[in-house]
Amino acid sequence: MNVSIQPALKSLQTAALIAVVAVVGIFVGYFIDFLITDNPEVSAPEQPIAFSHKIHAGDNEIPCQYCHTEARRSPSAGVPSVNKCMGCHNEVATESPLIRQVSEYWENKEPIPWVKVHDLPDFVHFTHKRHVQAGIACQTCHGPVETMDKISVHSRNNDGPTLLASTTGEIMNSETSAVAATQNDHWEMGLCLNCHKQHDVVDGKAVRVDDGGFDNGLDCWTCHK
Amino acid sequence: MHGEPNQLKYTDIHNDVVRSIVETGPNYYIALVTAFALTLICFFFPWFYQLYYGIGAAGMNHPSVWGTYLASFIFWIGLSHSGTLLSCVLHITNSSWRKAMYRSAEAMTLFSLVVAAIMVMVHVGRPWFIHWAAPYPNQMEMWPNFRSPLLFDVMAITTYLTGSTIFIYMGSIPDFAAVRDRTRGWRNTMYSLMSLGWRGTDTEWHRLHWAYTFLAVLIIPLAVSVHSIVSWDFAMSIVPALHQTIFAPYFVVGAIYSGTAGIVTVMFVLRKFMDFGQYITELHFDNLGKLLLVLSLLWTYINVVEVFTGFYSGASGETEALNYRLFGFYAPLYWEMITFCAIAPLLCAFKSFRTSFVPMLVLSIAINIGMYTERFLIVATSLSRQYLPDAWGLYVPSAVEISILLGTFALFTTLFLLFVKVFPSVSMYEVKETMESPKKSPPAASEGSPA
Amino acid sequence: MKNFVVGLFGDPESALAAAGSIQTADLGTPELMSPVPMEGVEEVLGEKKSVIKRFSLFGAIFGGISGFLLAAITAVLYAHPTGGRPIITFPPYLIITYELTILFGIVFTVIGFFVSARLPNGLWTAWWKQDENRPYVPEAAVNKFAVSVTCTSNESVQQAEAILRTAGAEEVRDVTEEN
Amino acid sequence: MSFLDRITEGWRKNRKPGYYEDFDYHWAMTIDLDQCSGCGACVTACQAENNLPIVGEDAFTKGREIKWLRIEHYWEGEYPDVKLNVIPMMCQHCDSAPCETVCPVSATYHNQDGLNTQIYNRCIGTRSCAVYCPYEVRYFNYNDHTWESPLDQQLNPDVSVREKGVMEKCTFCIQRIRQAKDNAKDDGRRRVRDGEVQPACVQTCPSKAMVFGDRNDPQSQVSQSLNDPRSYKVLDELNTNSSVVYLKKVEAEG
Repeated sequence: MNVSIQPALKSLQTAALIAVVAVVGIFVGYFIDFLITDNPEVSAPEQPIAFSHKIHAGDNEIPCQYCHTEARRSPSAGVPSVNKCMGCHNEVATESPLIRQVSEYWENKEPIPWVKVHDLPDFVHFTHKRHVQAGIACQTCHGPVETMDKISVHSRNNDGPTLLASTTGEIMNSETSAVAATQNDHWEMGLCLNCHKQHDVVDGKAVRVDDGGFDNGLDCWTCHK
Repeated sequence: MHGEPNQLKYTDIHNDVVRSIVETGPNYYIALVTAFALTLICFFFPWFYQLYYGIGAAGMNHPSVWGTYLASFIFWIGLSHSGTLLSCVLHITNSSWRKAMYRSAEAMTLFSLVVAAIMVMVHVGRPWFIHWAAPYPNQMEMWPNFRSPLLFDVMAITTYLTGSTIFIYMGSIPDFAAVRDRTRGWRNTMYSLMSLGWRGTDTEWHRLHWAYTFLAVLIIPLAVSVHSIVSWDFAMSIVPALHQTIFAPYFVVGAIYSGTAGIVTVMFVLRKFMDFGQYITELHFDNLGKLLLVLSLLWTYINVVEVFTGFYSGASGETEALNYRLFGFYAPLYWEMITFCAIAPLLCAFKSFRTSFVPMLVLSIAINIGMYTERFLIVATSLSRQYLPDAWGLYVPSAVEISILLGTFALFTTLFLLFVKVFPSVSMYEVKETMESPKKSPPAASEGSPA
Repeated sequence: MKNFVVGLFGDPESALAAAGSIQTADLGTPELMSPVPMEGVEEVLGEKKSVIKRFSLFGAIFGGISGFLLAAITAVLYAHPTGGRPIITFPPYLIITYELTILFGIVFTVIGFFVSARLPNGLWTAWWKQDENRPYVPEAAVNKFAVSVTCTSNESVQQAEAILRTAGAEEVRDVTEEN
Repeated sequence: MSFLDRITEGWRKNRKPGYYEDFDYHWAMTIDLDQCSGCGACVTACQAENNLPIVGEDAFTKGREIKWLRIEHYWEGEYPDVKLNVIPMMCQHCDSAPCETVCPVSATYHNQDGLNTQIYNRCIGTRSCAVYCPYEVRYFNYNDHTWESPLDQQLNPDVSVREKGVMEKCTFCIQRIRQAKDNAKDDGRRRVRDGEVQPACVQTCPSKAMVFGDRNDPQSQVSQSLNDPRSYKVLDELNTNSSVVYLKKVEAEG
């Protein structure tokens, strides 16, 4: 007579198989979600007017801050007024149906109800001013906006579990227009923290350092409120 | 004496224990369903309501931010103490009377700990983030604060839960093997897995003995540290009447005390409803009674010391806290505690009291009521009277809290009822050990060694 | 070919005596199976040593070191000064050290137990001794004391059976045949 | 620097207690009880600035009101010969804060400016910090609070609205400190000027009983106020090293 536990295991084969497959499936799914799929949770809301950043910032190379003028002097980057749109579109492409919509708003003296795409939770304090003045390219956090017809953001529940913070921490200089490193990053604490750890402010500019310290905005209250 | 163990045969034990597992009467199902229903109604539904509404469902308020949830937590941790701890001490000191009762005592430890861990979840404001108190790498690069007494608790309770689980499981492997051969169907599968293919060879016994002894040696200091650490949750604060050096021994003694009383209760129930009268005898109640007496005297001593040092220090905060505890709003509870935990156990001085079952049951329940009161008073009286008189307050538990408190007992009972049908609730092999080993049967007994 | 000759005894003394004579008869070290730990096995079959204590010691040391390092390193990784205390503070970290010492001591003791007792039975055989059958008699879990002899030839089977019977075995079985 | 040196350096740094003292600011406050009339304007200002909820009648009677700054009332003597002593009590921002060590998740800690800070959304609600605090100035959100329209429009965007189950307390209006530092950076200054940052309570106090500033700067108003012979700290015997200093009320003998 044999007392090996294998017969018992065998009789549980189906159950064990289901359990193993389920566990493995969960893990594999989790990793696929992170590693293989490009944008796990893309948030790209419909805008009242199909505005294309690709045409404006990409093809016609209009600088970001031409429209988002507040970015360099206030916490919020700001959405341009209809006035700003009409400044060009009085002359440019006036016959396009989309521009007609803009001029409709202009004539009715109504603001365009743009939908905010890049949003942060209530407990986060972020100021554009400091980051723009330190010479950090918009694409560092916002991704290659100049290639997007429709703005999308990879968002994830901020309190949810995350296996890896895939931040590279490379700041893009304003000169380089390479594809941003944050293509697959989520706007989570790790993203901010990694960059803050690896950079120091020298003469008002963000400079990469190897040995980050407590004094460079690693204090929780730098970003929390 | 009631039921001479020496007259029993190995097979009798075997049959009795297997019967306790396999044969299930309707009473058991009624008890299980009742306990489970009570768990749902009294524990989980109020808890879900509290999760939805916030901790405000409980009666806590501004100065008294801790309440019965924490008192229950300490109570259940305390109750967990004597099981494994007592079992380890008695194992190391080779006390044979331990053997009939230690399995259920250890189960008590395990389930009390489980309930205590759940009480932590009930206690905190945002239990959905409780995992932040565990050290694991995360994208926030945030780790728990290892300087916090509460984190000592997390580590200690995790260790204790792991240790107790392993300890009870290890001691049960030979019994699982013994039950395995007598069962069929899904039970056989389960016991085959749980017994891990135990055969009872001399090598296996030898290894089990050593591993078990090492575990016992490791768990004794662990158990002492666990309740010391629970006491430090309080003693590390600077709240008057909590910031005391004596708190660690006080809590440890209190824990063993209430745990021993808990064992008496469980023993009584097992004896009554599982027909283990032959194994759980007056001897056990006698010994547990002696232990209760000693512990009650120790506990009383520490209480006297606490009151005396507080009184003698003359510090205004201490005096005020002491006065409030002895004569304030909660004073009736204090004197109830003294009656139940310091005076009533003196009855254990009489052997006739110790060896009668029902009075011991009543006493054990009274002691645990008293010990719960002690934990409640530690939380309630100290927090409602702190340094600044303007921030004094009063704390009265709400209906949700009382319901959850009752529900924890139902939860514990449910778990225990499930346990008795899965684990052999009396350790077969150790009871067999206490009996005289079979002698050579007369016909076969011709020569001891071959020629 | 491997055969297990198992003798069942009603009492531990005769089982031990039988085991002793098996060993003196050069039939290899027999295996005893019993419902309770038997006393005096080591006097008959020689002293037993286990590796469990080494596992425990290693686990405790490993746990202690990792406990302190866990607390100290994670505190340094993201420094949050609290209560005017140093980032690497000894008294609290020693408590963490203590707890993890015990935790890993316990875990490694269990691993040591499994390794040295070669449990779970079945997994071990599958790993490194495919052909090994371990003899087992269900009665040995209840009230019988069994002596199992590993025999490689028919001669030794007969010899073992003879010894077991003379020692007073109530029953002698050839376990492999049953299987 | 060799590897070994870096290790020793790091070790020393992490073994030096309270190394936050090396940093730029060490915010402190003095409250002159001689000038305090107990009017409660500071309480209201705090409520408005920091999005404190109005807990409602039910919660209030249960003793769950949330006031980061409260006026404590102590009555002396028997009627009709009574005297009222008041003392505004808020988070004392202790340098050796008992509440900080006990938090298992580091939701409260000491920051580089000598402030005792609380990260609301890290809090798991063990409430142990409130027990450890001898000043009883930590307040717990027993349930979610709502602001009826149009009151929700007056919420301060720089301060988050706390959800149920988290602890909160006075922050010395850290959002204003942050703003002041930001402005200083814009001006190319290294430091915030004295008096440039004022918590809401200080700003509101009609009798100017409260002074707020940087203790590291010996010229600042608060540093000079700290040297006042009337200065004392509440529960100083507990060695909390608090950053709020009270100036004793001077009374005529008899």
